[in-house]
Amino acid sequence: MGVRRSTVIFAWILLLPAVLYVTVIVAYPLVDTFVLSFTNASLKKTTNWVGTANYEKIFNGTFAEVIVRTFVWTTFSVAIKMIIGTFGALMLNAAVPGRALFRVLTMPPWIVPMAIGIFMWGWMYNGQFGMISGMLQNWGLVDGPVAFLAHGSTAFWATIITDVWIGVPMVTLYMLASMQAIPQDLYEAAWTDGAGRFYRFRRITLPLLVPAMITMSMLSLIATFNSFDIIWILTQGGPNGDTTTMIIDTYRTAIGSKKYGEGAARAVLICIFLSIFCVAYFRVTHRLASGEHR
Amino acid sequence: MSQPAMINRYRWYELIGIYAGIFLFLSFILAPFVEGFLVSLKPLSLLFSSPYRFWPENGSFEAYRTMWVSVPGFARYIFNSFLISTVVTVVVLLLVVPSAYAFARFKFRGSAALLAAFLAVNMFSGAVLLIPLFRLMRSLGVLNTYFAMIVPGVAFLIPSAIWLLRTYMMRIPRELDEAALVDGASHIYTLCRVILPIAMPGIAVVAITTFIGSYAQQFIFALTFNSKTEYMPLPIGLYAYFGRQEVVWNELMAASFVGIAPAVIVIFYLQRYLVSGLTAGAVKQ
Amino acid sequence: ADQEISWIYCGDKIDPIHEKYIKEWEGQNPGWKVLPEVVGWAQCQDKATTLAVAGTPVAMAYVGSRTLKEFAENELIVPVPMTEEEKKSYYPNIVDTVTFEGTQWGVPIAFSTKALYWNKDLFKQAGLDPETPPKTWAEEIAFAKQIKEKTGIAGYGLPAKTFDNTMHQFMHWVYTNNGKVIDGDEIVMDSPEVLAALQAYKDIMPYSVEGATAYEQNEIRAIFLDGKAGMIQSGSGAAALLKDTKIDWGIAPLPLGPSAKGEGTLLITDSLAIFKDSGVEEKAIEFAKFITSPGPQGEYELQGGAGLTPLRPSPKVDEFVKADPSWKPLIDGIAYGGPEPLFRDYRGFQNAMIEMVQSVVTGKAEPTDALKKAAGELEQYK
Amino acid sequence: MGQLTLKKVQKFYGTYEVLKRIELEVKNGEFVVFVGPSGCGKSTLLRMIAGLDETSAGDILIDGKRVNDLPPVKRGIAMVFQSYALYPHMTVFENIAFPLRVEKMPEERLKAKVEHAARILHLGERLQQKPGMLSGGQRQRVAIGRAIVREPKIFLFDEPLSNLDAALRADMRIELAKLHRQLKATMIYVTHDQVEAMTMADRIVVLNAGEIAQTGAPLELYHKPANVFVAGFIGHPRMNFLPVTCKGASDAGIEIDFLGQTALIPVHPRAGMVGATLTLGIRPEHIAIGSGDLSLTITPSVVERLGANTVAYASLGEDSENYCAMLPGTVALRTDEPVKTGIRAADCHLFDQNGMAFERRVDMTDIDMALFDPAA
Amino acid sequence: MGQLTLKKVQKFYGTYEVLKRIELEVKNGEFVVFVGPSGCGKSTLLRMIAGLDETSAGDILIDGKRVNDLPPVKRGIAMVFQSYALYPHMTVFENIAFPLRVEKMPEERLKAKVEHAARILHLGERLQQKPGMLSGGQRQRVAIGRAIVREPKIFLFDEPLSNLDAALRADMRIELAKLHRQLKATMIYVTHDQVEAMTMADRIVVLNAGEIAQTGAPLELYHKPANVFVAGFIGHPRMNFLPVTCKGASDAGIEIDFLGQTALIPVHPRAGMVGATLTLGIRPEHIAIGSGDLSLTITPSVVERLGANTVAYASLGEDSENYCAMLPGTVALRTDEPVKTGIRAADCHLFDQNGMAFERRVDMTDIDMALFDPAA
Ligand SMILES: Nc1ncnc2c1ncn2[C@@H]1O[C@H](COP(=O)(O)OP(=O)(O)OP(=O)(O)O)[C@@H](O)[C@H]1O
Ligand SMILES: Nc1ncnc2c1ncn2[C@@H]1O[C@H](COP(=O)(O)OP(=O)(O)OP(=O)(O)O)[C@@H](O)[C@H]1O
Ligand SMILES: [Mg+2]
Ligand SMILES: [Mg+2]
Repeated sequence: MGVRRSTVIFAWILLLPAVLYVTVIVAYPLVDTFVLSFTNASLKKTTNWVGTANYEKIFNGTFAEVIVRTFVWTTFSVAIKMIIGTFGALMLNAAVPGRALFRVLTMPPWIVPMAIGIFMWGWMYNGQFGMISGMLQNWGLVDGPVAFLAHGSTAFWATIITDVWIGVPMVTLYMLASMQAIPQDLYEAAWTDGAGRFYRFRRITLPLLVPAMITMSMLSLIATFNSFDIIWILTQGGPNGDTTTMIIDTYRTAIGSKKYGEGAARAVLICIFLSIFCVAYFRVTHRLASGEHR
Repeated sequence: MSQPAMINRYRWYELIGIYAGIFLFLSFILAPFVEGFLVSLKPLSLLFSSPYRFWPENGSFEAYRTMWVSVPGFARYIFNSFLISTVVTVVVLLLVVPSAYAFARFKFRGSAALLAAFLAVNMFSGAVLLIPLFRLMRSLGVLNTYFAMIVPGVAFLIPSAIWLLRTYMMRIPRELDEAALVDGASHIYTLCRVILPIAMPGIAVVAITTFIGSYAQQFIFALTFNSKTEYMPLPIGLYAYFGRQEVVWNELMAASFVGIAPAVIVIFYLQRYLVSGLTAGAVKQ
Repeated sequence: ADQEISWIYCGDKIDPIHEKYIKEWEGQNPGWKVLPEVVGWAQCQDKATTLAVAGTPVAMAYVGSRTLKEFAENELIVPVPMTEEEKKSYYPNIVDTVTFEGTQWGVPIAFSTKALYWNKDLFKQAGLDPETPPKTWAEEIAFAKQIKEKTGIAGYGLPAKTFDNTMHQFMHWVYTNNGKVIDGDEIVMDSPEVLAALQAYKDIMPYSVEGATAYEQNEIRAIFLDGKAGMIQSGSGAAALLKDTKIDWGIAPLPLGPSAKGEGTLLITDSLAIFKDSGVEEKAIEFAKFITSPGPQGEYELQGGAGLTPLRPSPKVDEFVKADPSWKPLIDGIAYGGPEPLFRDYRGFQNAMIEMVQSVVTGKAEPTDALKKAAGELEQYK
Repeated sequence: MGQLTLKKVQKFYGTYEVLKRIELEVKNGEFVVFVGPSGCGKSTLLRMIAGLDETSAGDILIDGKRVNDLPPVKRGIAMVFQSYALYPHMTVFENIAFPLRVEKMPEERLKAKVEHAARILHLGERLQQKPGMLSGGQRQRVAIGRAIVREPKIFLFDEPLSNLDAALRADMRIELAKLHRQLKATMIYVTHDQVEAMTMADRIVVLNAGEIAQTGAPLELYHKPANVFVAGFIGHPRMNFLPVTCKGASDAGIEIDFLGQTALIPVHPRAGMVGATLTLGIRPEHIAIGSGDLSLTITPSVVERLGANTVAYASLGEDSENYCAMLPGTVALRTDEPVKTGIRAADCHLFDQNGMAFERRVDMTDIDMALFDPAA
Repeated sequence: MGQLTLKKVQKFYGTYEVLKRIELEVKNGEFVVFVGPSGCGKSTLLRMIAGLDETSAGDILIDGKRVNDLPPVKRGIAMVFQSYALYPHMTVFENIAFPLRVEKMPEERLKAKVEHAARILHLGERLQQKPGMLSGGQRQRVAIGRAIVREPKIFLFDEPLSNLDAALRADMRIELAKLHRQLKATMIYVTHDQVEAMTMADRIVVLNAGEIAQTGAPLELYHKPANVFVAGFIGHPRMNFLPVTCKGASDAGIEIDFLGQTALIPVHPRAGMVGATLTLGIRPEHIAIGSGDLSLTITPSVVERLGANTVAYASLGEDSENYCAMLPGTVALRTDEPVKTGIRAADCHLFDQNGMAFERRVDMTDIDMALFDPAA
């Protein structure tokens, strides 16, 4: 359609309410945060400009370690989410009796208030009374209680798994929808040519899901990067800071220690990293997606 | 329904494989709920006892009764959650439907950048912006009202809703707009009479996801921006089961199950709609 | 209209005794209303702070006494000076927990001390005398070792989760070895006394509940209640809960370290802080003193099960102790107690302590190094 | 070999009988076209032969072997789908190579085969492109390529041309016909376009509502349709039908009365027809300007000038169907001006009340009779 | 009134000139068809007339008034889209009533108008159904109904039949032609199907790569194409082109040499042609079995028997195009058996090196000349 002035104005009128809303409620606090990051704002009544001191302080500390950990944590979580979600979607896409019920049964982690889901996982991870440690002992796989949140490595994985659990329903749903968008005749053609179920999955389903996977992993990346409640409720970033990610560190600095200035600087950094990461990710995956995957 | 197409006939070992896969997958999804459910059945005194026994001894549904007694306002919390989520959903739809249409239909300078900016909002979790948001809420004068939870809730749900609905609307043939335009309909008339009814499945999906997002996500805003017990939503209400010394775990879990039941029922009836609505909006090949 | 005193009240619901006395006070002060806002434990202190920072302070809030210094230095709260008479009514050392720069900044409302609980059944099984609790750290460690080796069950319950009471639990050890963290304005933590405490942590770890860093004190207590730990250090709440179990238990003063000059314990108080600029400071102070005055406070803290230790001596308390001797070690310890160290950035202090403890119990660092590192960090928070 | 036999093949969807006891024999190397209106069951029958849909009853035999329970790949068939079903993420090469990859053919042999198929189909330069970049006709050829490399006994096509525009459709028709001669494989082809059917088939199977209405060579169906349905379906523009009355029957044919005119239609008569209302069929191309054995004055409401031909449409009565005449391209004719047209009795078809044809004594000397024997 | 004038109309996408200074005059009541290959700019031009796309340069006048800056509804046009653009959630009635609802017409008048339109289009019984339940042809009629009720001065159609199957397309062609006579409105119709163009147009505008290649009545384009492009585009099967050499020119025509045979083609000659390589065009329907002014022995590789006609395709050389002949339906002909065909010189077309036609001295006495004057 021609770019008429009237249509452009109309488009803006349509956009205006949402734009205004988001500007006021999100963008304004954002700018506030950005400004804050150059001050020494704290509980004190007076705040002063400190230039880039907050940023310098961040990089003088152990923040590099936190950044690396955040990326590792996020990468594993997103990857596992995608794998389990796609696997689940594949299973639920099979035309077997009970399919509708099974689909409904995948939704609860999404519906339940996050804190409750996390408490339930907390129970499962409990070394003395929890299901996992208990089952493992009952089956004789370990000989004493194992407190999963007590040790750096197990706590790291425990928080990832909980995050995966919360994110999987959305991934499953989306991948399921994308699978159903693949024309049935492609499968029939492949079947006619003798391709078995697994071969069809590998050569047709999987490659055709790539665009959907890119989109979904992207969205899930942003959410995972900012995943706060899970770690906070399960470990508060411990033990020994082994589950401290950027968002945990930011919250602890800003809300915990009331160093609003330093916290804001961390928040700004998160955004910058995330943006760079997203752009890079998009570039790479799109290049990959354009080749044939055999 | 008739018998499944030939291609979907499974041999016995394939069936076993699929059901095993589903079982594995659902085990992961539901295990915490099983744990939570078992906890809700155990008397508080027996909760912390080892060795671990899967089936609770003396299990009872007592907690499902006492939860109403020990937190008398619980029904109110569920109601609040419903009310807040409903209002949030309505407001999000009111804001998002026109914008999604604009993004789907009109290319103008800055439209791509604006869309990216909307998505960027997703990169901020509310936790980071809490203090500035608080100041804002105060100057808007909405602290300690339902709006304290509705206003920020809406803002953080807008971006993904726009994204979802825009994809859906792009699949509606452009000729429909043009035909209406040729027939003299204004843009608004076209949107209301032509596009909206056709986009209904997509709008329904957006409504469901928004509703659930807000139903489960109301924690941090509610906590900080509202002090009135009578306005508290479900997630905060559940914290009422945390005592000074003791968390009343069995009632907490019972309350969680009761609290999510309405949303589960909604999903149960809408799941087919949800999947197909997403399909239409899914990435095109 | 009535003037209002808003009060952030931590917990799930208002204690009936407080409710009763609020009514009473409102009756005595026509034109005034007290508006308690109940906020869960996990969030109530943060919420009070957020409101104050955002410029809409509540009149009064329940806070840990350790935060008073930080609030005071940032001019968020007003002092609540006590008369000599008032000070005297408390057990010794308690007023110190809310005092700095010579004045008081809050009214103590809750108080806890800790004692050693032991499981007589496990002692018996391990071949120990069930009636003899350990008196020193060395004994404590040896007993724990024996229990672990003889019964396969943990001899001790050590909490070390990323949680505030990990620091508290450790401070008990410091104070039972005559240690100190800060002296006036000087960090004196890097001392043999504190090092010994840290070393003791390291030594008892192998016989302690698996995964110390997963548990905070209430979770450790649950394990003890389940009979899966030989000894723990805990407050009065455990006694109340133990009565409902089949466990044969005892309670004793905390064991002492090698450098101890006498008994010791950490005195943790929570206080009512009066926020600045709420416009009703005067009246709020008045109310705070009323609700913590011997009458109401006595009724409140002696309900049992709340895990509180009485703030003031009284005939009622004596009666109470007589009826239930398990209170004795908890109250006797007060005399030797020390306050929580007051830091300008108490959260920074707390995090440094937790990290130190965790790095030792997970074997990541040697006590000497961990202590040196933490002591260095503390400099910036004092 | 690629010989197909259908024995009493039935298909039910629930209780709805989509296909009714189909009996059919397809010879090796034959090009058989299934035609019929939309929904008559063509695709269903094809998919049953392919093994994509289940056969409710009856037997499907390929080279004498019952294949009802075999999966498609074991039946020795290859199928070209209406939508082509090309894999959008694979190159043309990989699309064609797909069946060979499935059977794990060594790389060189695979390459040789794909390139051979590409040469036949003039796709050589496109091998590295993705289907999305191809035109409709090229896509169609890729789909065929994928079928060719498998060297199936029987090719199955489900309306492969219906997505193409008219010009391309004509080109592809020719290419498919050439391909058939080149590969000498059995081909079964579904369409609802009778022009395609006429031009490509050795033999046409006309389906109507799940039943076979007639089977025969294209010109046999054109000249000797067995019933009104086939008569109307085959031939374009479609045959005109006129209600006539039977005046008498003799060995020479049936004498009919049409609006007072009588004519003797040279068909094999049946007894007891006198007085009955019959249906006379006449193809538009057999109507001429001027008089004939039967004459009819029509007022064209629409005149289509196609260059080579001129088609005139007229309405005979209030609510009767269009009457259509196909005349030479240069005929002088105007809309709304009456013109007299004539019909030869020898060109006429005659049907009884049930729509069954009386067999024509058609003079077929000038028709290439070889066409009736596709094996020749 | 519905008279349209295009003056030097141009359209750019970026720097790419899609339409190049189009000049066109459409009379009131005329049925004009735009034809041309895919991508030549037909839709763009139509959409510019409708006001859906902006005009880059030049003027569009309707009834003498410049409408460049008017929105579609103010131009007095109605458009029928290729995809029909029916509103799937509304009944047929509401779909047709849509433009009237927009202008808030009172209920009774609206009802009367919709029902009138429905009667014209035989949609009476479908009014309460949703478009999803209709067949392609019915949908198309609903789309037209929506255009009719507005009583526009000009109807615009963008390939309205291309989604229909062949039979339905033929039917709809006739109905559209009738409708035109009934409504007497100006109609502009876009198609890339030249059969549609030939059968419906009063006048055809042939577009090629954004330029008008020729404008004229259907038979004028058929008999006197102005250039190779139009000659190849109009007529089906398309005209055969043969390379010939110019031997001489006289008043009677141009003498050419084709593989040693010479013939005099009756065209208006131009100077300086001797020795040049020209292109001879001959339509398939003008080729006959036997000898002619020029004779050519061909070996058909494909023979299509359409019943009324038989089309034979042969390849003349290694990589030359197919040579195609349309012969009577009953001709005796087999694939791979050589047959001699003949061409009359009078039927031939001749084009110069630039593809421009030499005007034919065509003997048009037996063509209805009235057709060249659509206003008659
Ligand atoms: N899965 C099904 N369930 C029920 N009925 C079906 C199913 N598939 C097809 N049918 C019905 O079977 C009949 C034949 O369908 P089929 O697809 O074979 O028709 P067709 O001849 O191929 O038509 P077209 O030319 O439109 O492709 C139709 O009436 C259709 O409605
Ligand atoms: N929005 C656009 N931007 C750039 N180029 C365009 C745009 N729209 C159309 N074109 C180009 O303009 C040319 C004419 O397009 P148009 O749609 O008018 O062709 P058409 O004659 O209608 O073809 P068809 O028969 O395939 O519909 C094409 O080459 C097309 O690529
Ligand atoms: Mg079909
Ligand atoms: Mg077009």
